[in-house]
Amino acid sequence: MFNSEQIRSDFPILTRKVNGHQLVYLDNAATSQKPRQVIDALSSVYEQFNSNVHRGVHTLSMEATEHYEDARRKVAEFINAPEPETVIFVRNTTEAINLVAHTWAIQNIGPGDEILTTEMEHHSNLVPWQKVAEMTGAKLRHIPVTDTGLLDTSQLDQLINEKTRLVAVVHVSNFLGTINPVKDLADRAHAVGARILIDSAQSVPHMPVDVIDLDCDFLAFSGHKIMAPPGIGVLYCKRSVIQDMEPFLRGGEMVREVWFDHATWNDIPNRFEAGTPNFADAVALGAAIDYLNAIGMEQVRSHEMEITKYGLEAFQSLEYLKILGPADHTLRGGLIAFHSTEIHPHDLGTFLDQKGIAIRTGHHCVMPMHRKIGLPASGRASFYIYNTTEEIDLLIETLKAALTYFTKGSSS
Amino acid sequence: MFNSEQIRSDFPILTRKVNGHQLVYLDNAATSQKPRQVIDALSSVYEQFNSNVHRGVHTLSMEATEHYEDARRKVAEFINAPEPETVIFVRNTTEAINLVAHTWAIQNIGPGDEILTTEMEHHSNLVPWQKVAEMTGAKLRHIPVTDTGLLDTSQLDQLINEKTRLVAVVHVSNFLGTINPVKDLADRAHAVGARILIDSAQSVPHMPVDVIDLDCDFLAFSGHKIMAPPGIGVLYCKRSVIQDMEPFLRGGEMVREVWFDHATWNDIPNRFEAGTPNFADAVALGAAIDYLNAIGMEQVRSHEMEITKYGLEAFQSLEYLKILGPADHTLRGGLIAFHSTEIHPHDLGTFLDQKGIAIRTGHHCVMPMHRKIGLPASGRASFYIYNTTEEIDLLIETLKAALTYFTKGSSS
Amino acid sequence: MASESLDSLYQEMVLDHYKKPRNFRLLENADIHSEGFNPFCGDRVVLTAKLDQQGIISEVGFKGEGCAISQSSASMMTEAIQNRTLAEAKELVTVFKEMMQGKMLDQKEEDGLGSLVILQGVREYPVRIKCALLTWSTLQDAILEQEK
Amino acid sequence: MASESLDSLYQEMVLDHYKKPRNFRLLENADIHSEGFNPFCGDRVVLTAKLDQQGIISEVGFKGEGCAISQSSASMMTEAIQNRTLAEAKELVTVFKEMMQGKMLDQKEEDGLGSLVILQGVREYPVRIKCALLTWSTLQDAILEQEK
Ligand SMILES: Cc1ncc(COP(=O)(O)O)c(C=O)c1O
Ligand SMILES: Cc1ncc(COP(=O)(O)O)c(C=O)c1O
Repeated sequence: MFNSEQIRSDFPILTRKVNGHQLVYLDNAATSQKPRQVIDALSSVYEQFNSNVHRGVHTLSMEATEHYEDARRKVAEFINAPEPETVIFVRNTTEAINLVAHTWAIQNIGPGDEILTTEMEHHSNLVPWQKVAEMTGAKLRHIPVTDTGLLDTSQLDQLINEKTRLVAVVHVSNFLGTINPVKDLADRAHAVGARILIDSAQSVPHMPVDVIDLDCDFLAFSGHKIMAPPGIGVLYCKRSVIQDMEPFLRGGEMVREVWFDHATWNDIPNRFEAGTPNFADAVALGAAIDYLNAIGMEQVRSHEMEITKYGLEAFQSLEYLKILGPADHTLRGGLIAFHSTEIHPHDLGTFLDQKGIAIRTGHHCVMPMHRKIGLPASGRASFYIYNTTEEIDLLIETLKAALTYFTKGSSS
Repeated sequence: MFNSEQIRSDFPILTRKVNGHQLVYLDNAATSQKPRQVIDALSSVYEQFNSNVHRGVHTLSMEATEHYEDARRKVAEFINAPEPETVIFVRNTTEAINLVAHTWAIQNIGPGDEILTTEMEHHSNLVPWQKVAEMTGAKLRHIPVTDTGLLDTSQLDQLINEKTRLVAVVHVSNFLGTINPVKDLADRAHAVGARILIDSAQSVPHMPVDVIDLDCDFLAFSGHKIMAPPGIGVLYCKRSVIQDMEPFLRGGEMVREVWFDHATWNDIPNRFEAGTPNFADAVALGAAIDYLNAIGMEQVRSHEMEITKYGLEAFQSLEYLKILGPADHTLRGGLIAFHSTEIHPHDLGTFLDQKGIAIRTGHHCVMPMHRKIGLPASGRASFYIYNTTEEIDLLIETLKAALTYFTKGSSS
Repeated sequence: MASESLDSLYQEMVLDHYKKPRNFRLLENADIHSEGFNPFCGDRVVLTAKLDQQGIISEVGFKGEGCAISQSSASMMTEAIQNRTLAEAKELVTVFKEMMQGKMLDQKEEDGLGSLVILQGVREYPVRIKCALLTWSTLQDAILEQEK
Repeated sequence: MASESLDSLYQEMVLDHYKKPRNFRLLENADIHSEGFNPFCGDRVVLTAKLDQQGIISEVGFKGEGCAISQSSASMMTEAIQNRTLAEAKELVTVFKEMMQGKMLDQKEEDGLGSLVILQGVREYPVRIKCALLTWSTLQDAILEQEK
C-alpha cells in the first residue's frame, strides 16, 4: 500500500533545510527530485560497467549496451510502446519535439498545409512549429482556451480539416494544469489524415499513459520530470511513420556505411541517436521507472489528485489569490497556478523560500497564454508522489502570512 | 607529483574483475572512466540542490543555477575561452558539430563554396558536412593523409583557397592518433576569410588546449571522454561569429519573448541551449576539470606520451601486427591502432577480454579512412592518466598469446 | 510567523515605491527610450527621458511590470536621475551596480546614492539582484546609445 | 596462458572454416543475391545462390569480411543449405537462430543442424552472437525476398 513516510525517506534531498526550515519542494513541474534508488543506479554505472555502448566486444561495453537497451525496453513497456525500437533517447522533451520538426515535419508538410497546436502550449511545443511553418509555408493555428482553462472544442471541426498535417498538443498543461482530450484529438487528426504529437512532459511522470490506447504518432517526455536525471528524454514514434525518415543529427552510431562523400543510415532507433548516447542517464531512467512501477502509476495519479483537490479547496481561503485553470481536480494534473492582483509572484516566491517552500514563479515557458489572460507572470505549486497534505497546509499558511506581510503597507 | 597508484585508487571501476582478471581498461578514446570525485559530485547534485536552473527564485533553483554557471566558467578557463558565454553546453561532440552545421554553416555557406575537412575525420565531423554541402550546394573536400598517417600539407595552398568557407578538422585522430597542425590550419583558413572548427574530442581530455592560442572559431568536445558523464559536451564559439546567429533547437530557455506566431531570442549561450539543460552532468564536468587541473594537463600529456612511446616500442616485438599512424610518439595522442593480416580484430578483442583487457575493435567511426587503407576494421588500445606501463606489458603479452592461439591451426 | 530577515529586502520605502510608483508614465517625444526585459522571469521596464539643452535629464518616466524589487528600483531611479547630467547618471549606474555586487561604498558614493542605498538589502537575495539591476541596465543601454 | 574457455568459441572447425572458407566466391547469374552488414562492427557477408527447377538450392557462394565467427558461420552455412529447398533452408534459419538464442534443441533439430551445433559455443559470448547470426539473417532476407 501507499506509504508516504516510506516514500519520502527514499528521497535524500527532502531532509534538506532551506533557510533554516525543512524543504517543502513544490516545484515538481519544473523538475522532480530523485530517489536513492535512481542516484545509486547512476553511481553503479560509473563504478561497475561504464563504457561506450554498441561498438565494443569487451565485457564492459557489452554490459553497458545491455543496460542501455534494457532501459529502452523498460520505457517501451512503461508507455506500452509496441517495440523498444520505437523509443528514441534524446536529451529532453524540447529535443524530442525539435527532432520531429526537423525530420518528419519538414519532409511531410508543405505550403498551404496547416499545423494545429493550442493556446496553452509550452514554448517547446510552439516555437519549433513556428519555424516549421516559416520553412514550409504552412500555417500555424491554435485551438483556443476557454475562460475556465479548457480547450475550446467547439470549433474543432473547422480547426482540424483536410489541410491539417499535424496536431501538436500538450497532454497536461504545465501552467493551467488542464488534462487535454488527446485521444479524441488523435482520432480527429487521423480522420483527416493528419499526425498527432503529444507533449507528455507533464503526463507520463504522473499518470498511466498508453501510446497504443492514445494512438498517437509521436509522444515526448523528459527524464528529469520523472525522477530521472536531466540529460535524458524520450521520443516515441510509430514505426510506420518514422521508419524511412531521413535522420536529424548526423555522426557516429546513426550511420550504416560512410564514404568520403556520402553515407547510408542505420535502422531505428540508432538512426536518430547520433554520437555517444547518454546511456548512463538512460539506465537511471530505467531505475526511475522501476521505482514508479513498484508504487503503481494509478497510485501516483490518485495521490496527486487527492493533494490537488485538497489544495484547490484550501486556496479558496486565500484573499487576493486567484487560481488559474479548471476548477474540477479530476480534469487537472497535480499542479496549481495562481496569481494575485496585489503581489507579484516573485515576491511571494521569495517570501515562501524564506520558509523553505519552493514554488515556481514567472511565465513557466508559457508566455502567450499568460499574455492572453493579461498576466506577465504567475505562481505555481506542483506536486509529486512525495508531497503531503501537511505540506499544502504549510503552503497555505505561509501564503496567508505573505499576503498579510505585503498588504500591510496598503493600509498604513 | 604524479602518483599513479594514488590516481588509480580514485577510480572505483579499476578494481573490477572481468572474466576473473583485474580490469585493464584501454578503451579510453571511446569513453573514459570516472573518478570518485566526479561520481560524488553527481550524487551531490541530486542529494543537495537538484532543481531546474534559470527560472526560479527559490534557493534550490538558485544554487543549481550557480553550480551550472560555475561549471561553464570552469570549462571556459580550462580551454582559455575569453568569457563563459562562449561556452555552449550540448550533449556531445556530435551535437556540437551539428549545431554549427545547422546554424553558422547553412547561414554562411552557399553554392560554389568549399568546405574542407580531412580524410581521417570521425563520422561526426564528416557526415554533418556532407549534409551541409548537399543543402547549400557547396563542395566538400578532404585534405589527404600520407602513408605515414600525417596530413598531406603539400597541396594546402590549393585546398584552402578563396572559395573555402570552413575548415573542419580533427585535432587528434581517434584512429591514427595523429596530432594535426590545427593552429597552422587556423591561420591559413583565416587568411582566406574562412572559419575553422576543431574536433577536439581526443585533445581536450589529454593535453593543454588553448582556444585563444589556436585562434579557432569553433571547438567541440565530449564530457564522457574527459572523466565526466556521457550526457554533456561543449561547443566553444567565438562571440563575434555566433553572437547574431539564428538558433538551432527551439523551445524553453532559448527565447526572449514568445507570441503565438513568433518569438525573439535570448542571448548566447542560452540561445543555443533549448529546453532544460543537463545541469547535473555539467556540474560533474566541472568536477572532472577540477580533478584534471589538480594533476595538471601537462602532466597528463607527458604521462600519455610516455605510455605511448613504451607501447609503440613494445608492439614492435609482435609478429603479424602492424601499427597504424605516425611512428613518432610526440606527433601522436595516447592511443595505438593496429591490424593483423592473420586475425580479425574482433577475435583479438574477445581473446583479450577473456583476460580482462578492454580494447576497441572495429572501424572506430572512421570508415572512409579504413577503406582508404584497405582495412574493414582495426584494433585500438587507448590510454589515460590511470594507465600504466605494466598494463602495456600485459597487453603485449596477451596479444602474443592470442597470435599464437589463432595461428596455431595455420601450421597444423 | 515573523519575517524579520525579509524586512531588509522589502523595506517600507521599497514597498511604497512598488505600490505607488513615481513617474509612472511614458513621455512623448522623449530623447531617451529604452526597454529592458528579463527573459527568465518576465520583468519588464520601459524608460523614457527628456534632455534639456545642457544635456541634463529634465524629465523621466517609466512603465513596467514585475516584482516589487524591479519596479521600486525603477521608480526610485527615476527620482534619482532627474536633474542630473547623462555623465552623472552614468556614474550613478556604476556606483549602484558596484553596490549590488557587494562593494563597500565610501561616504561620497553613499551620499550620491541617497535613499537608493536601502536597496542594499537585496544583496542577501542573490537571485533577486537582477531584479534590482534591470532598470539600471536599461538606463545604461540608453546612455551608451546616446553616446554613439 | 591457457585459454580453455575460448576453445568452445573458437572450435578447431570454426577456425578451419575461417582460414579456408568454403564456397568463397560470388556466383554469376545467381537467383539469390543478398548482402548483410553490421554497422557497429563492420562485418559483411554477400550471399549468392542458384535454384534448380524444383526450387532446390543447387549452388551457393559467398564473400565477406569480418571476424572468425561471422565468416566461419557463413562458410558452414553455405555447406549446410546446399541441396536443400528454400523451405528447408528457412526452417534451418529458424532452428539456428533458436539455438543461438539459447533454446534447448531436440534430437531432430540437432541432427538437422549437423556440424553447425558447434557454433553453440558462441552463446557464452553474447556480444558475438550477432557475428554468428549475420549470415543467417542475410539468408532469411533473401528467402523472404524470394517468397514475395
Ligand atoms: C575524434 C572524434 N570526434 C568525434 C567523436 C564523437 O564524440 P561523441 O560520440 O561523444 O559525440 C569522437 C568519439 O567518438 C572522436 O573520437
Ligand atoms: C508541458 C511541457 N512541455 C515541454 C517542457 C519542456 O521540457 P524540457 O525542458 O525538459 O525539454 C516542459 C517542461 O519544462 C513542460 O512542462
